[in-house]
Amino acid sequence: MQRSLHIDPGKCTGCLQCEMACSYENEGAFNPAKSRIKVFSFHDEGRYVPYTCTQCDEAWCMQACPVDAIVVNPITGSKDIINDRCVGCKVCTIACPFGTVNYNSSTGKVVKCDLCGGDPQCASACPTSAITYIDADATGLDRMRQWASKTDTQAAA
Amino acid sequence: MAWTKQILRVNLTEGTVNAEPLNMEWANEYLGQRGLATRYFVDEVDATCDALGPDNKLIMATGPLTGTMASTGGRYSVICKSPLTGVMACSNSGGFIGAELKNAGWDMVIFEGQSPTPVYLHVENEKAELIPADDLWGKSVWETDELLHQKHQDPQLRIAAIGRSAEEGCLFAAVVNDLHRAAGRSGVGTVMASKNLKAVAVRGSKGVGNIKDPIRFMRETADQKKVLAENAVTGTGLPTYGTQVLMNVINELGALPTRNMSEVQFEGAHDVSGEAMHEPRKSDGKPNLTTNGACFGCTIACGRISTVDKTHFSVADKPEYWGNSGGLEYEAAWALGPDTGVNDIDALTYVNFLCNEDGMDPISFGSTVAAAMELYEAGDINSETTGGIELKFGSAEALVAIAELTAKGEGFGKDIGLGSKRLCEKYGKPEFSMTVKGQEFPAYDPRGIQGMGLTYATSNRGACHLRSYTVSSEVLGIPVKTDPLETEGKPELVMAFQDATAAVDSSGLCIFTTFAWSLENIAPQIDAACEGDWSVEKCAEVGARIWQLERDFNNRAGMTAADDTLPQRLLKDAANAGPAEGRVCDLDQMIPQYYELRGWDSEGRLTDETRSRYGLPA
Amino acid sequence: MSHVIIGTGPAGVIAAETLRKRMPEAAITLIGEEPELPYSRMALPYHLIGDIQEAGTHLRKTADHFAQHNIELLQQRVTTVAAAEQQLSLNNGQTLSYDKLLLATGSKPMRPPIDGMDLPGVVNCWTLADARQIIAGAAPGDKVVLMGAGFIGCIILEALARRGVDLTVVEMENRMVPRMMDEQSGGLLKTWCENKGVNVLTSTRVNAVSDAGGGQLGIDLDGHESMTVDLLISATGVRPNSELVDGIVDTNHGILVNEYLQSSDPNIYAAGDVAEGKDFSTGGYSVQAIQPTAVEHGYLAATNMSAGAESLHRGSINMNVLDTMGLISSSFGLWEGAESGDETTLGDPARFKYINLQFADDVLVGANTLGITQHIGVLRGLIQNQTPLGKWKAKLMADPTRVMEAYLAHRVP
Amino acid sequence: MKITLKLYAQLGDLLPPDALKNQANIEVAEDVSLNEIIDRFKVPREWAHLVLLNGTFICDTDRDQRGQLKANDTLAIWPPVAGG
Repeated sequence: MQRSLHIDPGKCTGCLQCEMACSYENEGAFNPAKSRIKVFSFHDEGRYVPYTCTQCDEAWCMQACPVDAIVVNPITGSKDIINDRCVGCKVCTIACPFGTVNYNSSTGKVVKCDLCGGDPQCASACPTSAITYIDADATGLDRMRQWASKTDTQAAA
Repeated sequence: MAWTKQILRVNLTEGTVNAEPLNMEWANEYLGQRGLATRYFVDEVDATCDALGPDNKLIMATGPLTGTMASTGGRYSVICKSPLTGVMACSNSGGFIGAELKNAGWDMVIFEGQSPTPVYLHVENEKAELIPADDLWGKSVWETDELLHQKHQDPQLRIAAIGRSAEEGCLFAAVVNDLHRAAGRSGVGTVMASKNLKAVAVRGSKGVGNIKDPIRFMRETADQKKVLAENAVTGTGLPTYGTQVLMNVINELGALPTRNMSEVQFEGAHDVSGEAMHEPRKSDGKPNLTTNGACFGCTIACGRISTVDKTHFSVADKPEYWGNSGGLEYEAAWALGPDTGVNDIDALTYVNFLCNEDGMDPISFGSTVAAAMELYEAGDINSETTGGIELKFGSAEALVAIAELTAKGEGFGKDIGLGSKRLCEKYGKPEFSMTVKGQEFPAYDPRGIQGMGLTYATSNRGACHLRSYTVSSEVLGIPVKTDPLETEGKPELVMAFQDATAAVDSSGLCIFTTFAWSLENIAPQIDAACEGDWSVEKCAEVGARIWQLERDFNNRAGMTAADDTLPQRLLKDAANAGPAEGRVCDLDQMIPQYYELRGWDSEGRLTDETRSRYGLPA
Repeated sequence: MSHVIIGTGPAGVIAAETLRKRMPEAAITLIGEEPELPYSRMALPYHLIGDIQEAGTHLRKTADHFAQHNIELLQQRVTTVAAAEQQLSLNNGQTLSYDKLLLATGSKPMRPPIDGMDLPGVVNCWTLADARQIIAGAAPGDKVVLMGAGFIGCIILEALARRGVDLTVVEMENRMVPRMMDEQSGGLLKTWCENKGVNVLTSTRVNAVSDAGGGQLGIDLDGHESMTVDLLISATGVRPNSELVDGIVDTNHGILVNEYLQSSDPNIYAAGDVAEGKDFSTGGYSVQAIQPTAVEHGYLAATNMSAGAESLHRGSINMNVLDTMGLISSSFGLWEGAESGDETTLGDPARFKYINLQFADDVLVGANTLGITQHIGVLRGLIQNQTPLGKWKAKLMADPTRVMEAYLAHRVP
Repeated sequence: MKITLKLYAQLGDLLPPDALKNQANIEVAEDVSLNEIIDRFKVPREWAHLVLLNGTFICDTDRDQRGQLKANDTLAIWPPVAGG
């Protein structure tokens, strides 16, 4: 059974442990600015929304990549960036309608969530279970993908 | 390690910004944040300087664990000489800017001199510059925050700013960061204003690395987060009810200072309590409390995020206050509520918003209003003095009106901005001022909690609960229950709390962890992160050294044993109800023993032996 | 079924792969005239810089990728298309029959009608072969003129600057990337380049190019002194490669296609730079010549070419992201604005940051950004979803940088 | 006899329905122990952390004692809480 990240904003307190865990795993330092998951704070509403790649099926980023640098991880189903291939053209950053592929100017490559290879550190670090890594069926992933399909350029298939 | 080992020195007079290496010898003796900044401060600043003059400095300092994954590792402190007390000011805040500063590569920023015109400091990693702030002067903290975010086009920019109260000379002005977190006490915002420094805006993307033993650090911090999660207080109580759960506890205990400390229980306590914040209100069926919010890295998340009832008189025609913001924490709720006799939770929430919006310490503000109310009721001031406000105990309207004036430094708000001590002196009733060393009391009556009497009297920054929160032990039973009415053993207890707190305040962690953690839990995290040996014993010794250093500075600033006292009301007038009925605070029974434990002479000065024992500068 | 695809750029390759996925048994032939494996133009600047080898520009990384997918890859030039016979001929004399034909022939550089543009020393920057010529011809210290500060021109600026050439950019319009960025951001880009030592002449025409002897070129400029240079790189735009089907299918700027990416001949489809396809923002038809549109076209054309499937094209959003010597700019949709729509701008020229949003009612329809790299994809998301922003419109009008929050406010339940 | 029972924080839900502002007047036997009241209102013993009889803390070893209560006393109970 493939698993995916499930995010429940109602449980998030905005502590950014997820961002630190992500950046520590992927960048080797506690550095929220380089995290692949971001917590957005809606001050007026008293609401915190963690947000990252939903690993969508027909991934926009993957399709748009001109050098085949984004590939499906056969084990986790995540769409992974192959750093050696990425030339840093940034087309994926404008192609992803969810805004979850970002350019890192210090490396000249793009970065996105790769589920830490199947052990997402953001979920492990979350103190309130706002971020969990669970069976894909239970996550409402279909619902999210359905939503994603609304952004599709095709009206009907 | 864990330190970035770089500090930023900003000379406001010259308009220069320079990097310099951190003094690692001092880091080894004073750890970081409160301790290390104090070491720099006492080295560079004449204790007798004018707090609002160019010779005072203001330091924003992080700890070695700030910006790391250690739970609550998001703290920073603001250190300067206080215009309110004339002694050390060291105010600690959470939010996000501390971690951001660390992420930008800086352990601390030292501001010196005075800028001829308003400026703000913008820091983006190694790039730091002073930028004219003429357009920001006269704006509230919230407006400043918005304008700077727009100007720099960066939603992630973290901002600390002063409000209009500070610009207008309010002596208890705070430095507010991230809209509703504050280095609140002792007028650190007033000092910032005196330097013409409106704000500090920081963006860091360098990351906090340099961990001595990363694998051990990750394991230690994960283990200790588990301790917090499994502890009933830090795992359940604080996230659900916040600090405000204390309102009913302290009231029941007969230690809730009421109506300028003339009473020890408040009949309206429940109406302004943590429990009341959960109750749906009549107008829209929503509770005051929306959710709990965390500071950077905090797995406790005690912060209250609340709204004011849109139909409440204070905001009915002000939709800009209808959204959520940082809501009532216990000390603020007490000062604005029981101490002024106001039991209207929406008025309290609104005034708390104003305190954040314009950078006022709500404890000092509430306490000063309480003193003014007593002056008013005693006939020492009247509605002519107040500009028509009927400043009676219990009047929510008066509280709201006076808050709006004080926030902007207008009318009688100017007098409130003097703080309780100077206000009461001005109107001829110094005995009405509930202060120590010029700083207003927080929310515990030392007649009902004796250890807090010694805490207030000996605090290095004037009356304050956060220098040794013996309430933990005397009321809450953490780590062990002691009798709040007993004075025996309290000097030792106070001293142990003072030292441990100084160490925690120097680490980058939040003191609230100590409801579940002791130095036994904290020292291993510091030790895994920082070069050198950071045993429990060393941490305690560093805490004690910091305390002595602060005291030494205060002595040189002119403070003597005579200042280690409490208002007569607490020493002479017995409590009128509750378990402490008939009791006063028996401070005299505790002070001499405390001095002896500290290694001070009868004048409260460090002996030479003490100074050399801690290796303090001559 | 037999499918033939002409053109080995992203549109052609995606189409071939999509067809294969949908039709495991069909014969699929992919024809390209360049002598190398299908590569990406987007990657050429990085090859010029030296970040990647030629192989790094390849669209697919394994040499036998097409064979593995049973896609026949022919490196030939198609000479004629006989639509009535459903046949085409190759320059080696071979003829091929097709059931469905996809033209993904891309575009080619325009040659401005200026004397001397055929001299040696005048090069385009379009193909891998061009790149090799630039690498060989631009030595450190050489004087080089880049004609045209459009997308292609800008994207190779860094490569040229890093090669240490003495560089002058000549642009006819009043700003850089005039077809992608508005005046303020285009102007900031110019300042940025000038600060990096590049001479930028906007509102300037090249009148003529001449042989100055010694392998050098004389450049006669309008309103500026003439220059003698070692190399002239022409990057004045591209136009669709539609000659092959001129007179066979309807064309305008490019091959006109309907919402199925189908040309006026029902057996002939077109995708990518050569196709004048539906534009999401205007509802009209235009040649976009951008990578994401090529990919969409390729995918949708293949879907419609495969039996039984009909996918309507809602139109592609014109969008671009460009890295000009480290300054990143982007444009989306109707960045020039919608009729009677609102716009909001926030600029910090000192820090080269800029954002402009364009609305129609409370829907985002276009955007320009400068110096922003985080979450810019949501600009596409908001435009494409036609999200009614409600109260968030006012918030964005006040602070357009809060676009991710505006997106999430409507995105997350 | 009647006493006032106050249950705070998460314990508030355990009060009888007529409770107001976290307190209720309840009828108890003259010689009732504190723990008997705690059990009667289904307060888990480990959640009866801070037990104040008329404001004075009663430690858990003294809560089985009888005869501590008199009419009109106030018994207030909290789970583990803190603040500051």
